[in-house]
Amino acid sequence: MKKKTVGFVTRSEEISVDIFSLWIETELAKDAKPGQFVGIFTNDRSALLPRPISICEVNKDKSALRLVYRIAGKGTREFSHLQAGRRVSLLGVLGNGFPCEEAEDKCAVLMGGGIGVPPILELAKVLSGNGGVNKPIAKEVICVIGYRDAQTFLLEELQQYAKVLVATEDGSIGTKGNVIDALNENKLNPDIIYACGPMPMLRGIKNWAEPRQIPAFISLEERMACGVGACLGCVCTTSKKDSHSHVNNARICTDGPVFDSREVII
Amino acid sequence: MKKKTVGFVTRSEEISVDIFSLWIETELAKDAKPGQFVGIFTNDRSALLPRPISICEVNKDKSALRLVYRIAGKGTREFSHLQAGRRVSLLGVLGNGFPCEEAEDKCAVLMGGGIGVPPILELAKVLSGNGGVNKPIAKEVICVIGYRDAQTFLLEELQQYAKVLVATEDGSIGTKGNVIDALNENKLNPDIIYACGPMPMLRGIKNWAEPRQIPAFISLEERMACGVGACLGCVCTTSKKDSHSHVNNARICTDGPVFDSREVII
Amino acid sequence: MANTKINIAGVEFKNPVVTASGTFGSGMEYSEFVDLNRLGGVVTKGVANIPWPGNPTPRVAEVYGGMLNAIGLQNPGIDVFIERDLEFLKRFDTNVIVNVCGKSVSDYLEVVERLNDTDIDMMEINISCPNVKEGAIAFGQKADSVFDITNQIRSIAKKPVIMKLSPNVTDITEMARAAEAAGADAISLINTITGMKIDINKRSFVLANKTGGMSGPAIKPIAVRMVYQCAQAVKIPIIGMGGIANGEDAIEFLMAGATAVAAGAMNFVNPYLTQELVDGIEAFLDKNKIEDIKDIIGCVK
Amino acid sequence: MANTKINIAGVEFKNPVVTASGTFGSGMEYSEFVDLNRLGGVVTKGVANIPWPGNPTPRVAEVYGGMLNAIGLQNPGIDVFIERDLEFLKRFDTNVIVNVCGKSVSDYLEVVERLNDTDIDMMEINISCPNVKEGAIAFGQKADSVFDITNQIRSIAKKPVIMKLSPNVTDITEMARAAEAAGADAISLINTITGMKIDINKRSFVLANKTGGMSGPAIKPIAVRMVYQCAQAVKIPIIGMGGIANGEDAIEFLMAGATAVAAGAMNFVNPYLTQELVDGIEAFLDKNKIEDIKDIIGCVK
Repeated sequence: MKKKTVGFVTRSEEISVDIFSLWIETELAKDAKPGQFVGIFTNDRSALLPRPISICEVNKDKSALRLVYRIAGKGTREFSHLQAGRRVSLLGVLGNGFPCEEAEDKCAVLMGGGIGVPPILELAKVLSGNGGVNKPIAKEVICVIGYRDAQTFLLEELQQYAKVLVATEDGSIGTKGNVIDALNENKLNPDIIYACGPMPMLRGIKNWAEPRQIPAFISLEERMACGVGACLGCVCTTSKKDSHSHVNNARICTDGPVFDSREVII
Repeated sequence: MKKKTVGFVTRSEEISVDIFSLWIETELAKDAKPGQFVGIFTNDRSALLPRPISICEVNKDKSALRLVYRIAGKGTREFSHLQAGRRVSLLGVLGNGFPCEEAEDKCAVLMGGGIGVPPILELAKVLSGNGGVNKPIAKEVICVIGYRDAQTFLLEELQQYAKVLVATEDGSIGTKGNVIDALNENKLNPDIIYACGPMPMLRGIKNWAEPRQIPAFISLEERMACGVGACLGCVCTTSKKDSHSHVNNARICTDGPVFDSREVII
Repeated sequence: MANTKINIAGVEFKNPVVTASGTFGSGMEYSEFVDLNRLGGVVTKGVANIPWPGNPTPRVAEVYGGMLNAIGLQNPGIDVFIERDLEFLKRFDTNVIVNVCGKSVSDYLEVVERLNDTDIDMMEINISCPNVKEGAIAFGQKADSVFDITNQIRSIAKKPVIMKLSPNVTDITEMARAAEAAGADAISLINTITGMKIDINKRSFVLANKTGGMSGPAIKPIAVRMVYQCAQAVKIPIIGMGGIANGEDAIEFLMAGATAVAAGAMNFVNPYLTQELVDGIEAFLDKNKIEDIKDIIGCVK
Repeated sequence: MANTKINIAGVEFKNPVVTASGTFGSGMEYSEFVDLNRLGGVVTKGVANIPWPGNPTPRVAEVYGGMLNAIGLQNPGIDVFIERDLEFLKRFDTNVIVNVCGKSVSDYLEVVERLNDTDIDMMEINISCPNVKEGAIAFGQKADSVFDITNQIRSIAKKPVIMKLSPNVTDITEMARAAEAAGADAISLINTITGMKIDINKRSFVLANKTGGMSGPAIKPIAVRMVYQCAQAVKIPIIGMGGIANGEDAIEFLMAGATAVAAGAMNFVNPYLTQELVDGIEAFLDKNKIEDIKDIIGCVK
């Protein structure tokens, strides 16, 4: 059940240049899954729409969500000033999330690029059975993560749950190039791929995975308004008729944000 | 010289129901006179215009202004949540202020009604030579103050500087009725009147003073935009040609807010 | 408790709160947040004779105090709509008002005919969506076109017809009068105002469609003015909308002359808005000891 | 440093920043806050042939993200204006653009003739003030009236003529084309959009005039859209305005096709705004290594 609710900030910090990590205590945590997102509202009445931000970690014990975001405009700039103890209005939980069950007993490669890295963390945690604490879902979890340069974030945290390969555009860490280059260089043979990142990266993954018959679940982004599937603002073109309008336009906020790469034309 | 500047709240408290007192450290204090006002800006981007609020006290030593206001809308409601240490944007000092020199060696009656009481406090202080600490300007200072009921405010503070007579609408304190009733009941014979309050009160004072040939300086209010005389939003009808437009419409924010009652048609 | 019932063209509404077309889907999405039974009515997203894919993305952009949209009326067409969306809405005790869109008069007439055989309560004709290019915009921006399409629809419609007016006109009262003269049972206004946003860093339009329809609190004063103007110009009831964010805004529209009010873009900011408007209107009436909502409709003149 | 000089009808501006008529008096009040020498130009408050008292109060009201005004063009008339305000403005190294208002064509022509003999740089003709009832509104809302008044003024004016267009029209490009066809040297837009605010507790209009012209950031997307539309429709330069609050907003208008930009209602919120626009535009150009401001004018199409 989706709701708009008030959460309490328990921690906020800058973890890389203009990249912030925010822990929020909220009832929304109890239903949250990797790949889902929440809408956060600003206190600025000139900026009314909820900002969709993906869930980076879920702590069910503390009923808390972690959001990691980049400052991209006045909304996220305002969030960056949030301090522990402050209240924040949230809409959630939104979106379908990654289909974790599809990784059962498989070698899952999790690919994240830039500000697409955060949702990969919770996914790695879940697929790995919390780094082996519980029974893992996947047989093997490998993360392939791309950054622009050596200013990484969440890297050590990912390493708690999975083997992590890194690509950087400037070659300062790991493979010089993008995540596909890292995939090739390391001769990975995934049974299944999960990915979140910029459109060119997702396009690259789609084009890499499909000829190899490897299922790839990719998380898409688009400018959103309502976040709940009513306004039809955030659609993506689908190869088959979508369930809502039957016009090959699926709603990213509700039918997605995660799609089987074969379902979408990007 | 007018400016828009940032002040620091040093104290904020509710002094009566929905009436708040706010001390702000600001460079504007050095030029401030009784009867002048400042524009305060909200942090709410949906409410952009400065809120004109009259100056209740000036502390030149601490370079601080005291503003006392009633919650009347979303701007003043926001101000009521200000706490010591917070910054606030101010435009000032605005308006002409009361002509204190006119009271020289006279019996001055200062009349304030409701949320028109605050500017009377600084005026009483100045005309009385800070309650006799300095050489007084006026020979005698008497305040006649009107409230709705026993929920008074600033009353004890006024008594530091002047004899204070009170009128209440419900008769719970002092004269039952308005400030004119108190004036009559106490058989006061002012040489000069200064007043601030609701329009019916100012109209009453004008009608009382003029036949008696007593100069009355009244502080008017009107919805304002710029506060500096540019937009011509806040005009009042004058008996003679105004200096700006020559159309018998003076600008309350700059030609006023204080007018000789004989100059204005209210 | 005050009476909040109103009547538009013989249809009784338990209260004057409805939804603005396109901001509430066909009710399903927001039924997770609000009890549709509490609303005066649900106005559906526009439906055409056949499925429409809508415009390319980005389709939405935030602006100061509001948003722009250029959805382009994506919809599944009347077949799916009747089978699925109408079936869903029937479960609730609220008026169902179906918004009809088209690219030609015959498109509209086709949808109207299909709706004639359903048990919907009213239909609202969108002659003013600024995002549909092929002639549709002209319908709502010229008085003779408004008259003509209203007249044709009215002559075949078996349900009360609400004409939804565009604010992108010199004189909205001309459009209101034309609709009334042609037999419209009611008018609704305002649709969105055409706006534009440029991304100065990318040096491009934010919306793929270049322009979009603006909605949200930013446009409320324009909407209130137009509702007031139309209320002075015509006798048929008005459904007022444009930036309504709380009960006080709703009261403002009622006082300006609207018989009902619609929650639009602010549903996206506050998914509980429609229900809160019902509560807010009731609270205002009770606080001010107003026994019947009709006493404030158009009370400011 | 980038070149910020622009040219409108042969008049050189040191930068594209001017003031929106009615929001800056005749410069005197804001000269306490900004150095007028730094501005491309000062557009004065509207001046008529005789003093105008304006409307009753309240004349202004705050709305979400902006304000309404119904000043009614209070002004001292052309005599006092020339003697006092023009004398004051002459002291500064900035273009002086005098806004002209009137209730009849002959009113306008009288002011234009008086201004012909002064050394002002340009005149701007206000045919679009929504607060002046006696026919003035019609000038700006019908293409043939726009053509006619432009033509008559142009035939006697000895200074470049800017026609200020109303946004309260179905198609602003018609007005722009009419002005151009009649010989206007430039157009400026948008004037305010007619709005209304009701005080629900007092059950009355907030403004004595009932309606007022809306300005402020709330209307910016509408203004940008209209500037863009006009830039595609006419070749004469455009002075763009509507809710500009910072340098980025100014850049947005330039990219939409404005050759110059005006600061309006936001002067009331930030009295340093005009100067900050000059700085902001320069900073944007430098940061993006744009050598000449002309390279971004109308660059988004």
